[in-house]
Amino acid sequence: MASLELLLIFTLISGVIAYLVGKVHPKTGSILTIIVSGIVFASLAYFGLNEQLLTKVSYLPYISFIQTPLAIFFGVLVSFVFFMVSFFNPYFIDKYTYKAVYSLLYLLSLAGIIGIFFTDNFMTLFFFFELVVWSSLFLIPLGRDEEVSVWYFGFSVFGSFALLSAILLMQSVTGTFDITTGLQAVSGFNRLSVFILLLIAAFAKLGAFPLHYWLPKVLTDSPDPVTSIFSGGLEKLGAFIAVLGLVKLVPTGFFIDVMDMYLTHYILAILGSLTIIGGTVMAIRQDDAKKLLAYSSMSNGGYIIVALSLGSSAGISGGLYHIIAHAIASTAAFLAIGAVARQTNTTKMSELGGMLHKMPITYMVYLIAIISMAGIPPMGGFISKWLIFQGVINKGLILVAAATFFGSIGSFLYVFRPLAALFLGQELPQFKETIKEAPIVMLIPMVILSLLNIVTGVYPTNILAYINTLLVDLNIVQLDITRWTIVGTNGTLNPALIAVMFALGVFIAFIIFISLKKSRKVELMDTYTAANFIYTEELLHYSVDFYAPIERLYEPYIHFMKKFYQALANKVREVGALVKYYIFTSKPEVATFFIMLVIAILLWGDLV
Amino acid sequence: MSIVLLIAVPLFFAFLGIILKKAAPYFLLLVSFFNVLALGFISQGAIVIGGYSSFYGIQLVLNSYSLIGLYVVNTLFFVIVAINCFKHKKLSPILLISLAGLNGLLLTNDLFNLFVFMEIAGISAYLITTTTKDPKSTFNYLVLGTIGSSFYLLGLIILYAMFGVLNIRILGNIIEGVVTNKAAVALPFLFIFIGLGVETKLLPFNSWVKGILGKSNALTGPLVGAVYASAFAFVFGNLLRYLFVFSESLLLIVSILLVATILIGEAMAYASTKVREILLFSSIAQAGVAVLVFALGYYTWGTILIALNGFSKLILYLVVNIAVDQVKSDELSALKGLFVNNKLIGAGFSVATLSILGLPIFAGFIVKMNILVAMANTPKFFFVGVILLASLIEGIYFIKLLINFWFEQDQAPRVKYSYVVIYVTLVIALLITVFGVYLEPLNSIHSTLNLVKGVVMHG
Amino acid sequence: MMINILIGFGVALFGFVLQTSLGGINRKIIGRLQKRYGPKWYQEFLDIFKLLSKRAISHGWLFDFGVIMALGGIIATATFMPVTNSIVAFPNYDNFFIFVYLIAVGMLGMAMSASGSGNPYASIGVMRALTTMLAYEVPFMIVILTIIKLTGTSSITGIAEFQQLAGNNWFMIALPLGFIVSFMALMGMLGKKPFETYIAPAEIASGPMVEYGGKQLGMLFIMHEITVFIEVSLFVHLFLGGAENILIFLLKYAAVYTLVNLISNVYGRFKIDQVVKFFYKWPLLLAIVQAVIAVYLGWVI
Amino acid sequence: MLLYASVLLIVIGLYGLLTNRNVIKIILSLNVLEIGLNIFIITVGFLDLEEAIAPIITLQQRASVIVVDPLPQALVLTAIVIGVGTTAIGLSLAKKMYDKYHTFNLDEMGEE
Repeated sequence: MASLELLLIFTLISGVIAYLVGKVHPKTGSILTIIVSGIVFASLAYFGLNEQLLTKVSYLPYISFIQTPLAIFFGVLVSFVFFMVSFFNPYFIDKYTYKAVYSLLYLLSLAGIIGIFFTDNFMTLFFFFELVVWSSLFLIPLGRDEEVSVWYFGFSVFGSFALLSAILLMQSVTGTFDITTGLQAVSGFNRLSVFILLLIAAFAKLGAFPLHYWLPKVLTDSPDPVTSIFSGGLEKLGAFIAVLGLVKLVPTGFFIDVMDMYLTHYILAILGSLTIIGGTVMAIRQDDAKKLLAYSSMSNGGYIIVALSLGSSAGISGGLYHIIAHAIASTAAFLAIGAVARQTNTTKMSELGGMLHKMPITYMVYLIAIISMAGIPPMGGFISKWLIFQGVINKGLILVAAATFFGSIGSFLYVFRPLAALFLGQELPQFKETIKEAPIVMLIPMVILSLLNIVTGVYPTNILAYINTLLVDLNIVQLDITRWTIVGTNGTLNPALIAVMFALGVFIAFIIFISLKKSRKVELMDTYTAANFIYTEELLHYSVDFYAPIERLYEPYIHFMKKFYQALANKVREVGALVKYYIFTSKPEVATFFIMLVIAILLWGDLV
Repeated sequence: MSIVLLIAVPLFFAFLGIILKKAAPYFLLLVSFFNVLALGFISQGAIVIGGYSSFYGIQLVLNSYSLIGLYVVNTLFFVIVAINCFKHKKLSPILLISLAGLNGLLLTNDLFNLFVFMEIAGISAYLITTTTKDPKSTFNYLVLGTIGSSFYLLGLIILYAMFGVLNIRILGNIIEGVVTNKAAVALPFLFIFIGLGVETKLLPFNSWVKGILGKSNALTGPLVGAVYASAFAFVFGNLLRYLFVFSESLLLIVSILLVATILIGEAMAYASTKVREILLFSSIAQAGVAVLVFALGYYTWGTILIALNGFSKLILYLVVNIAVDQVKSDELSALKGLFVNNKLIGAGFSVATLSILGLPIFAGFIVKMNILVAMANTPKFFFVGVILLASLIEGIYFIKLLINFWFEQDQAPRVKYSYVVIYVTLVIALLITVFGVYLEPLNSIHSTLNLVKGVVMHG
Repeated sequence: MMINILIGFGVALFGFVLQTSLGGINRKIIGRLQKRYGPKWYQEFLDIFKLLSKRAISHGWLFDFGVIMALGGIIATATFMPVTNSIVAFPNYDNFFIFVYLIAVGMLGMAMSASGSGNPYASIGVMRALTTMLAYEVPFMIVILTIIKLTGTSSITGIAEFQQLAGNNWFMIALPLGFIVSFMALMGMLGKKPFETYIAPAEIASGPMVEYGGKQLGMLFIMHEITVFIEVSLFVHLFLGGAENILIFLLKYAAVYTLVNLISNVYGRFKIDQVVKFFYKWPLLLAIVQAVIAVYLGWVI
Repeated sequence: MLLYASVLLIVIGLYGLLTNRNVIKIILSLNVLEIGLNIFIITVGFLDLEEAIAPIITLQQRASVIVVDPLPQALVLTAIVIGVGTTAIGLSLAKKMYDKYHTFNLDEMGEE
């Protein structure tokens, strides 16, 4: 379907059909989500990348579409994530209380995504934004904890309202809801205000500090496929808004010469840095694999903010590439953990171990994903991190650089923890017999994502070329790329060469290995135990408090944001309770008193 | 058909119902249904009772504004009556009187007549609320209601003493034209504001609400929470549109009161753990929003907002009160998982809630957006901020409510809803959704309301 | 291209031989320092070849795969390392970040293999290694940022040539604070005392290495030697002005490595949290001060 | 004079409402308030016309007689009726409350 409008209507209607079918047979309903999201992705990718999407609107009033490289970039990416994750739906549908509604909301969110990215009108954008908020909102409580969705809603709506305020402000100044003209026409102090409001919206959606509080909760407690959707897809809405704010609308303000950037951007970069540090530090100490990845998502959101706030071609293309790389990698990682969760019903690392032996493919998927997340070549994450480092170093942002380095090294720590505690180590007896590899349909998206992780890391040229066309659209100098290399400002990268050398290195090592004497295979329990005899697997499995020594160093300081938000909630509650106590009595004299008071104030005001 | 019939027929049957006790509930049902039907045949215009000139006589005005109000009030009333009339047979005449009073409130164009209808509606409300078996709350309601209407009376008498006219529109025009120092009329307007504020549940005049709506049953909850609330909001809107002139200090006080109503109302709802209290405090805030919208002069969208809120609130109060009546508790924890066995009701309730929150594909979104856009263009960003902040808090506790109702921990309460309730809920939910997507009807209402700004003055 | 790749592997081989010999010599030097004879200078070669020829045990496919990945990753990293200005396999591509991140593949392979052995000591060792890495990398990277910002290139040869062109004004002198920080970081990188917490033979039985023997251990030894080569020569190029010819390189390399070894032998061992605390106190502060001085204020000696 | 009396009554009524916790006294205060209001309404018609007579149509219509504004008097009639109605309901509620709590004092009934 080349027409965006038809695509939108198609998605909505299939949502309803999936609901009706799901009423009768939930599994079929969820299979429909695979088909529909596949069609949506295929249409957007095929027609979008050829710039052949039809924007004409004939059935839906008040909605208009536009086809920009930015929209296609995000649309293809997010619909791809939806498509990939939808393969998991049939396997998880039995766990939900409301099976049919799940499919409906899933497709409703997808429809909202199409609307958000492809509209040229801010009001329509907000419409779909809110649509996505509430349709995804009800997906969350199908998982482990219902209260989480309240936090999600709170922060999400806070962000939405910031967006709305920005829209209203822009409209009142420029008189138009049109995104492009609106962003161009707003000027002066209003421009700054719009900028700040847009960025609040972006931060809330992206889960960046200090509006990050919901993200780990939601990603931990939603159903496993939904987690992947959030991390790989919906969170990227924030990135989209951030691009609108940071790149399309550059406020004029105080300019820091030595850093070659605006103060506003620098503050954002610092906030992004805090997000990186916060996410990293928190991820390191989690026991729940999903929560760990959730915090890593937060930290990667910080990278995106930092990258986009740099404003240089290396920075922005790095940020955009990071959006892709992280979407692919984190979706893959969450899906892998989800596959484990489906087989074992837990994601706690302290309860798992040795999954590698029964789920080798899942393990490889996770391994490749974390290599990318940690920014290690030859995976996609390396390219984006390299570009971001280029940008950061060019501007000479010392503190921001420190945070990005910290996050980058810290990511080695936290991604390794599930690897070691969950997949590796001793194979726990309770999983020895019962666990099988995930079903083949679930493996399809995971393998595809893994291949993409590698492709984005080895041959990024096509994507970077597309990002370059996008940069033209955003009025930013293009990144200098050739077929095999990326030319940064202070160095050249040849990802394919790295991959080839790595392959050759591994080949040589393999030759060495194979040409030497064959090893004797021994059991996992047959290990060095310093002359003790240990027969229980748990005692030989190191997974609880993995990073205890380093956690101890910062443990006392981590809860301040949590305390802040809970205090805020309590304050609101206190105000309410106070007024309730003082005004809402069953005694008439109280109200009489207030009436008199109001009259007295008026008289006093008029007399004075 | 004359518009007087809308008031006269209920009154007549009310007295007939006192004589023919057995038939009273049927009268109630028939008359309220008749009123809804009759609205379709009544031509718009103004009439003056007793053939005086409109300067002296009691004028009743039916324009598209009051027509919307009548439709909302009568429809809601009919629905509530249809669900409840055989449970409270004794109340039938009183309900009829209250219907007459409410219709009068919406129709009258005379300040004193408005007072009379206020008292009629009020007294019948006091009597209806005695069904909750809590005389203390009712007494509180009565005292506050009386104080409120006394202040209203005081205000209108002062205005009469100053200008010698009680016709709202004429008075408004005179004040607009004659008074140069707006502060001179600030006091009577404040009295009137207070008087209506008590009924409209504005902070801090609204302490009666907690006793009445916090202990409501399936009759009083929807009636007071949805019907009375929308009727008085319409009246307030009417007065704000045609009569009120704000001096600076009055506007300041009113703004502060309204902002406090909105924000503190939401905060109180947020602080509550009882479902009925959540609903009542949130309706306080919404009343504040409606009055604010009118006070700032966005009459058309304000009207639609009240109408929409009326229908949404009906669902909310109905569903919750029926559940509370059966579960015998209104603690959120006791009602957890309410919708697990009542999915249709749950769907309708969710739609109504999401619409109140102003989330898209529901009508609430359209209304809220239009109000906010109008505010931003005036520009009144402070109030935009207030409404958004209020919506945020509102969203949080309503979503908490919904999530609690949809997902149970161990044992979901068993609540039976009659088919009438289910149908009503679904139909209203469907309408809310349809109006949220298909914008033509709302826009046409918007434009007709805009057209009739110049009002019929002669009768 | 073929030639370049061959040069690359040549560099890796050269690095292995160089570091293994130098390691042996250093053992001798340390031995003398401690009033013993010490082993022969080629003792390390003997160790490795002996290990490679022995029949070993394996804990499953990942145990072996990890070792292959570790050695392969490190060899791949070494191929990018320049030896002198002219001996460099892939001119222009000897990007600093490649060394930091590609080396991590090797590390990851080893960590994975070690954890896959199912021995808790191994996992603890890996945990400590990663924690140590978190400690020293950040100050080190900030210093590198300063250097890249000053030279305008992240190519290792580029940085070395920059120093040579400036009249052999090495960054060791130009950025004294940064040099101190980096030297500490280098000690951490090489796992020398007081930062050898993750190996700690007496405490956690050599940590990651605990389960290995035979060819796997031999390959890991090779990997370790090449890793040391990469890290030390990185230091030589970044702070000591690189090398115009191979002799100078050997000289500088030997000097740095020996110095590190000498210092390391007079220290005890930090606890792991002390390592983190240590690096995030003075080195980090010094690195930031150095960066501010050099980048924002432009005061470079 | 009458005007001040009415205002005084209103104030007394309000004072009573503010200070009393006894249901009957509250109703009484309300009544005082209403009486004050009613007198106030009457005085509105009299304000400028001290010598005017009540607007009653008698057989001998004299053009020279000044009649006070009849409207407030009509209003007062209605207001009195309404006041009576409210008082009646109030008293019946008071009785119900007494049946339930055996006291007229709001404080002794307890909150909730």
